[in-house]
Amino acid sequence: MSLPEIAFALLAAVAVVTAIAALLVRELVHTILWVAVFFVDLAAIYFLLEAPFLGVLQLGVYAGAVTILLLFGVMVTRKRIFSREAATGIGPVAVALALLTVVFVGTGLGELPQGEVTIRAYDPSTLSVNLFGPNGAWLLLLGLIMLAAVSGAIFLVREGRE
Amino acid sequence: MTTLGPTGFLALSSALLGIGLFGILTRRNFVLLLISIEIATNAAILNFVYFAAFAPSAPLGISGQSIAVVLVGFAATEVAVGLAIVLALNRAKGTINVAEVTELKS
Amino acid sequence: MIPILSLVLATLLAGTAVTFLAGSRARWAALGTALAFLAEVGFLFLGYPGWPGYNGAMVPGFADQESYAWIHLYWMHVNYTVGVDGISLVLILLTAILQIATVVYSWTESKRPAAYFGLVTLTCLGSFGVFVALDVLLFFLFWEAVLIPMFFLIGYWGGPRRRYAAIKFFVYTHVASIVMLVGLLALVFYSGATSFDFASVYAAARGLSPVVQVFLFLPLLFGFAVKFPVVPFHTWLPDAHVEAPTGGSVLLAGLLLKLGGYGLIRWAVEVLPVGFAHVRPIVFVLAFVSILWGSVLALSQRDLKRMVAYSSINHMGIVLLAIGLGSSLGLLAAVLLMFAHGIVSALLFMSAGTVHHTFGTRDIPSVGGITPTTPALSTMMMTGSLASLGLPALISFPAEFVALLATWEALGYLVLLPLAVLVVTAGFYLWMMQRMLFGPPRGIPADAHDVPTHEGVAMGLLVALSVLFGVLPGLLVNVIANSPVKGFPGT
Amino acid sequence: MDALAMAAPFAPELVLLAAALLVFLLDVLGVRHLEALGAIGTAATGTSLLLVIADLGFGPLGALRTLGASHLDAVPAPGTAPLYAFSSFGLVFQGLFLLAAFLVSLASLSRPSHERGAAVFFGLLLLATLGMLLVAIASDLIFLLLAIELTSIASYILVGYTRRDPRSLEAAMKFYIIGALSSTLSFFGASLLFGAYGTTNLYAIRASAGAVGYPVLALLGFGFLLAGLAFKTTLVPFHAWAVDVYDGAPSDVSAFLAGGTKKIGVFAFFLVFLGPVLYLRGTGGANPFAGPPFDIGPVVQVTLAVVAVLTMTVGNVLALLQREMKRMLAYSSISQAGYILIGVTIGTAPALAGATLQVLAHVLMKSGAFLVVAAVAGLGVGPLIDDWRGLGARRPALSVAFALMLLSLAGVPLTVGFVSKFVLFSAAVQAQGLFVWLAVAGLLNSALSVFYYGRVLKAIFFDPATPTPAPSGAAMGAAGPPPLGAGGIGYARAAAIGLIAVAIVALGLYPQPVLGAIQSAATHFVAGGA
Amino acid sequence: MSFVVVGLLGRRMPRLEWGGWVAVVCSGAAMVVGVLIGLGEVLGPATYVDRRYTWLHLAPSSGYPNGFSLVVGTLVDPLSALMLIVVTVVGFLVMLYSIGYMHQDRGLPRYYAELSLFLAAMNGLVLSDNLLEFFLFWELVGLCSYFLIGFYYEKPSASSAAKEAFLVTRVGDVMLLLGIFLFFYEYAAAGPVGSGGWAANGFLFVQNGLPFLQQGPPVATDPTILTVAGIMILGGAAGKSAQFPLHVWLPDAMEGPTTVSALIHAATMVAAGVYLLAVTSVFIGFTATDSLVIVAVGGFTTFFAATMAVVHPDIKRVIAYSTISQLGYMVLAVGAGFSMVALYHLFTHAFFKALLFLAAGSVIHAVGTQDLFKMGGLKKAMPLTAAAFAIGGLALAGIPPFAGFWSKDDVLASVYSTLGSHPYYWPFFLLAFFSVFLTAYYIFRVWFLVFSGDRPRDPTLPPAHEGPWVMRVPLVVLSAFAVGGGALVFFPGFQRLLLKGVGFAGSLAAGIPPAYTATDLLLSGGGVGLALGGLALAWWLWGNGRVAPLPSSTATRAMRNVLLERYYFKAGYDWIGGRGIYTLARAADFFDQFVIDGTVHGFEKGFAALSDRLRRLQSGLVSDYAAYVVAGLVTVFVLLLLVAPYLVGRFGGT
Repeated sequence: MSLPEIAFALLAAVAVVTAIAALLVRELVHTILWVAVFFVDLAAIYFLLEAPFLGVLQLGVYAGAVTILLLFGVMVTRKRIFSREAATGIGPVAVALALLTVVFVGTGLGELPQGEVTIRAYDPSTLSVNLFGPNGAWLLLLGLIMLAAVSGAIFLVREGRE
Repeated sequence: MTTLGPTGFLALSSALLGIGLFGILTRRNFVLLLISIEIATNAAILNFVYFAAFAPSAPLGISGQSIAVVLVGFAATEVAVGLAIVLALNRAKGTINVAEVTELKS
Repeated sequence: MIPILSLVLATLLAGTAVTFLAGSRARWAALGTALAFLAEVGFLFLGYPGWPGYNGAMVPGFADQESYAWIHLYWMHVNYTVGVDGISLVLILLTAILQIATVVYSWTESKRPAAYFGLVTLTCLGSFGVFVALDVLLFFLFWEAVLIPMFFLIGYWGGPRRRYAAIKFFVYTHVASIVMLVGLLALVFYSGATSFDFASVYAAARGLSPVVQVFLFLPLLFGFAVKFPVVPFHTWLPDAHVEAPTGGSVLLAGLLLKLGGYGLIRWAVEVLPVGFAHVRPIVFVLAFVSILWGSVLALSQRDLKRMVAYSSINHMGIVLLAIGLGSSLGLLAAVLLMFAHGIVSALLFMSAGTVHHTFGTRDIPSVGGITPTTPALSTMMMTGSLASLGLPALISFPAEFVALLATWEALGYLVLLPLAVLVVTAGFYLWMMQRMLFGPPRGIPADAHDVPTHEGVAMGLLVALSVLFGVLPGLLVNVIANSPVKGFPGT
Repeated sequence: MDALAMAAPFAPELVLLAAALLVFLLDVLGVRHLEALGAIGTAATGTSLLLVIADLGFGPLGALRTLGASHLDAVPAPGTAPLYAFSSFGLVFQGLFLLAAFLVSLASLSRPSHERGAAVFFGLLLLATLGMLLVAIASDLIFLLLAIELTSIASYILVGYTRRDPRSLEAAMKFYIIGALSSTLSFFGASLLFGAYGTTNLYAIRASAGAVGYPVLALLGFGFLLAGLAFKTTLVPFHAWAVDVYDGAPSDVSAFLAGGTKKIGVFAFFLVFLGPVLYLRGTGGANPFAGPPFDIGPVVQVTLAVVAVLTMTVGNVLALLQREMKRMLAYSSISQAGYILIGVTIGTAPALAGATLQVLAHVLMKSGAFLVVAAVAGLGVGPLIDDWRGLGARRPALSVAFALMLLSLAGVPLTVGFVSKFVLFSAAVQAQGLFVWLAVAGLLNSALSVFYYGRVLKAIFFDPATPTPAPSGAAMGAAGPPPLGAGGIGYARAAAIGLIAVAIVALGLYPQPVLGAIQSAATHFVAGGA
Repeated sequence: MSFVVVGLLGRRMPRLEWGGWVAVVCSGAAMVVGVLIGLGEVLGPATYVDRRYTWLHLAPSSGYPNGFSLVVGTLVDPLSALMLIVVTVVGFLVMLYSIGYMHQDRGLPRYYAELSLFLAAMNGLVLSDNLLEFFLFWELVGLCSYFLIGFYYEKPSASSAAKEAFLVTRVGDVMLLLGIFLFFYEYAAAGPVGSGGWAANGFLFVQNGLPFLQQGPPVATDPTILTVAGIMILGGAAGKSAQFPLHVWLPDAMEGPTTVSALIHAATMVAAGVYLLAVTSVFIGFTATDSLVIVAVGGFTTFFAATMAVVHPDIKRVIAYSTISQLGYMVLAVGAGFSMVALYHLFTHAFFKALLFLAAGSVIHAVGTQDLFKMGGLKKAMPLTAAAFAIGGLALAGIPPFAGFWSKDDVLASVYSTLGSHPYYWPFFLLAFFSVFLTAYYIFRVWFLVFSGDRPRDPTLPPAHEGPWVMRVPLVVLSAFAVGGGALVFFPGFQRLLLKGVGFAGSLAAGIPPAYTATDLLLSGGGVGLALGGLALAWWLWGNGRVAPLPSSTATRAMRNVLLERYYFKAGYDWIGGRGIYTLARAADFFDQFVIDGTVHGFEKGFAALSDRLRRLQSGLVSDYAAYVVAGLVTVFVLLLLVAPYLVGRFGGT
């Protein structure tokens, strides 16, 4: 087992564990913490995959902004922060469904070429050329989405003062 | 040059997807639902990044990373909108437990 | 050439619109429309071979045909194609007669008269359309177009259980239409017809294998059988008839049932002769069951309208039987019988309506001996009943006679069944007459008086017609017989 | 000049964007009259609609044409495929989207003028419409999904737009959660497809469909996409949100959702699944479960067919007993989606044309119906179907219009709903083989649907009015703003409803012009021209 | 010419009292014309005047290379001339009689209208030149009968009897219709005319200017069908002529005015059945089986009806049973192959039976009751009526030289002559022969009950008196016929009428005129003796106004009840018609409503239940919705990866 593989295995394990932990811990504030760890862990995986720009972005956007947003949401609705997660009625079914999905996706893996695959390394400049060049429309669209989201979100949140 | 087998990788991404789905199905707290969705979304992003390696050519592969970048932004935006809804809902109904927001049914 | 058929359609369309908007004068608008319609039908008749006074050569195929492109796509050509032959012409005449009769009968309708007369006119428009349409889609459109006004007529002006009846009627017939539509579409596409026109479908269907023909014929048969209605798809009919207002019942029994017969002849039997030939046993079984079932059930009814309704099932069973024979004699009988039944059942339903509002009930056992109080009504009722049970010199006789004759010719001793049922039919009519018309007066309100003038006029018209065509069936027969019988083996 | 020439084909989109920005700008500047902002929205959607029709090559509007005829249906050179392409089929759909937006925005001019947030309403409406237009020109999976997300996010907010109404917010919440889940699934599917094909360009995928290296991966990707897009299209069992959302959202927004945004899912289905349906033949691949190699195309078709039949049936069955008007309409909307899916399943030009016409019909019928519901709610009538009793006598014109819409939904002839079903099902029959059963299933379902439409008609026209008639516009006028014109409905809304009613009948009688355009577009689309 | 008759009678809208005179005048005119026609046939050579109009026509097509047409027309031949005389003469007399008899009734215009219509239809029937037209008028005649039986429609028994009459004859009609179909389909196609089959030929009695009967008996192609056809035609005749087992309606038909009974239910309409048999016997030549069946029906009915007449207390019903019985004689004769004899009896019977009815009517008119046991001693008050009744009775009983003797004797003699070759006829011959005794007994029982004695048994009866002249004249005229009608047979012209009428040349003409060999004389003597015996018994039992001559022992009482209840036939039919079929119909109705409609409702309920079940899934909890999405996703995978590949692999693509 090569070093990247060992690293990946570790990181993957951490990702899985943190993700599960985030969903299962009883207190929401702890959840946010676990999520933050999860995001950081993913960023590490991106670095491992030779996508440094993405890694940075993940750190900034997810581990930073999103986590803070979530924390903010938790704080504002704080009446419920420390409440126990309501008991779930469909737990076994949910597990079964999730597992089935995983199994089906897993079958797709059987087709992929097994063994080592070389990860292509792209430096951020290539990425930016692509991002603003031929695929610029994606970013344009993202901008529009943000416009809609921001204006809508502000409208929804502003309501309280009326 | 890093080399990495697809098996473990896709196992990770599908596991994350499964965890996300599981969360969406079982959690009642809106914020937890948001988190679950983010976990699943991250699985997709991971896939894009990884499959860049499988693309027939490098120029095609790079778009995988581009997509990942865009998706990260999109996911953040989505979370923002979700939180706006959480806040409004909390104000209107005094709860963010989706199990208590079941006025519309049958 | 005058596009006479389009002109008729336009007349009816305009008439419908004017009637809807005419407010309290709607009945005049409706009557005007009906009369104009009748005049145009007369014109059509004069131009058609077979009618006395026609001096042109007999034209095979359809007369007064018109065709305009309507929906032309790469893969389907739907046209507005109309035309008549003897079969449709006779039924169009029936439409015109019943329209006038219905309008006159309902002259004093006071509940939203504009809508009522508008819907009546619309129903007749639809029927006319069905009879002239020579395009699959056009046919289907008109077919369905009849449904909606009838739905409203039953549902708004009908009796106590009208809503249930209206929905039942609509759902039943709509389901049937849908199955029929599948059949028609399959007919077009499986035969590879170049357009939806009758001529094209007809020509293309020649090339279909017997198996395909059978499979195409069955949905069509089902679609038309519900309209007929054939037992066991008939249960919508008694409810619809009983709950419908009199005008609605008249149109329902007089016209709508004929659509089924006409459709079967035109779009199933003529187009798919081989399939028809294979399916004939089924047709016979259905027909026999209907004949028997209709009359036996009529026997057990207490409600006058319900009784007439079941007798309609019986009569339409004979029509189906006659069609099923697959001979030109049978076809003639079927068309004649449809015309006869249209007139007679209309008369009977009008009688039932008058009985209902004169005596406040249609329950046969609770009213009796009405003849001294209402001689005109009971005379006309009697005429209707006698005509319906196939008395000579009245309109049904020649039709039933030819039908039975053709049945014997084709089926031999099986004719015994419809023959025996004739006795049952006579039985329930006589039973009804004995109870209601004769005997000591029973359940007659003090203020009962004879038929109102307008109703009398309408019914009298039908009585006169049933005598006229009973004595001179040749008037119609020649028209029917001159329509080329398409699709029978050997033609 | 060059930039202008580059931008010209996007004129419809740009008009919308400019209008949206203008609306937000005016809002910031303090101009918050609903009428003013609504007029901008209406004008923008209207203009855009005209531009799209002009681009389709409609003669009289030739002068407005901004998209060169040569760009239309041009096949992009391999490898240089941009993220968007102008197909006439897409333009047709753009027209449909804009029609829905125009109608809703026109009717919304009659919303209560004291209402807050007109800017957000019209601005987001315009942005959502913009997203829809972009969907119709997408040629790239990610572009497509992002455009869908633009519409989705705008509509999440629109659903929750009456912020004080808990029902509205509940609807927004459910919409959001299921929407986000679905988008995640879509993106996951896209990632698998990216893995399987190495590209996200749909035309490239279509072209290389016959040479896919990992068919199971591809199938998984299509499966995820099916689930994700089915959310938008409200296919069973991905439909459950729709009922609650249409119910809880303001009726105008429901009209927009049912009549408008839902249709982007349809287009996305065409775009994504036509490839597999049409071209993934004989590509085979080891099936890890079932043994022998199989054709992907038929497999996808079978799956789509099952989903289509399921959708029709479940939608109809659920609508049967529904007592609330909006929920009934929602279920009927679901079943209509099933019909439309038949078109995709068959994948021939006639089927596509039929489905497209069905979309058009549904735009008219469903948005019309919800607009009427909004109007009737404005008259003080409750949400239950029983509350509508006797409306036929009180508001004959409105009732007749509504009846027309319902009859059209039921596929009764002389309405556009019939023509569309006719074309669609005749395409199914034409395709022969097992597809005939799809037509049979569809037709039987439309028969089933007659039950509940008939029930509504019965309530409106036959049943006597409820004993305590709800307060009419005049009574409300005392408390709120002065009663609206056109008998408490509002002129704009009345105009929109009238327009729809007329269109339903007109297209029912003579669909040739529209159908002609649709058929050539569909033919081009199936032929594979971009 | 004869259309004039029909036309004259067709114009029938008399009003009020003198409307009756209009009808009388019309029928008088018709009688004149009819008798003239008849005389023309009697005096001159037999002619066949046929006029035809196409009623319904199909042009030649592949199915019918010669086309297909139904025609209406009139045919005057000896047979119809004979009937024409009967119908118009009796018709006129009854009309005239009605003026007096019916004068106090409401609804006179209706009466005369219906009676005139009946006469018109009857003439039409007689003059028909084809079976279709025959059938048409046959039904019309039945309709008029229906109306006239139900003339007193307020009386439930009258309307019920009318319905019964219509229904029972309808059974016969249906059989007749089938008989017509059978006969022409199987037979005329291969018949002597054979120019393209029956479809082209229609139902004509006449082809190429000549009646079938002039063209010799044709060859049957399928004896089975011919047999069935014969039995079917017998069924029609049995219905109309009230033969067993379709006899039940005729006694009940006496609910109508007596005049109607006289005209329709004695003289004319009921005879139409015999006429039909006579006509058809000519051109289908009944097979041996047919003949046996006809003989059996006729012979049995003769006896059967006579027994019922023996005990009945209602004057009209007794005569009605007698009619049935006499019609039985005619049917018997036809069956034995002697149509002309049957017609002969028909001819005489028409007059004396009409006479009996009119005389009875006169009595009823006078005393206002039909119950024999209330009457008595009317001889003095109504001498003319008593005489007329006696003449009628004598004629009926077959006492020479009254009309009935000749014809009845002829019937018996001719049947007897066949016994050698057809031994199976023996029992029926004996029944018929013994019926002579019964006939004489029951009719004179009536006479003695009504006329003998000194006073009515029921003192409350009003004093009797003779009717006005319009009632007396017909009695006299008919008495004359009843006395002398039988002797007409010795006129060659009348003979020819009978012989030509049924189309047989001399060799087959046994019995016309009656040939009196030794055997025949013995037979006649025996008959007369039986009749006299019956007469004597009647006198012995009832001759002096006794009320109950016989002790009501259990045996006779039981038998009497059986007879009064008409062997329970009526009850049986009522049970079948009323209870049996009605119960069946109710059961069918139940099936219709709950099974057929129930199935439909079951679908509805099923869908509703499904809807309800599915609706519960819409829980309002968003997690559930998400679960559906994921479940859907999994389902899609199952479909895509498992089910669909299997299906596609199994069925080979779409």
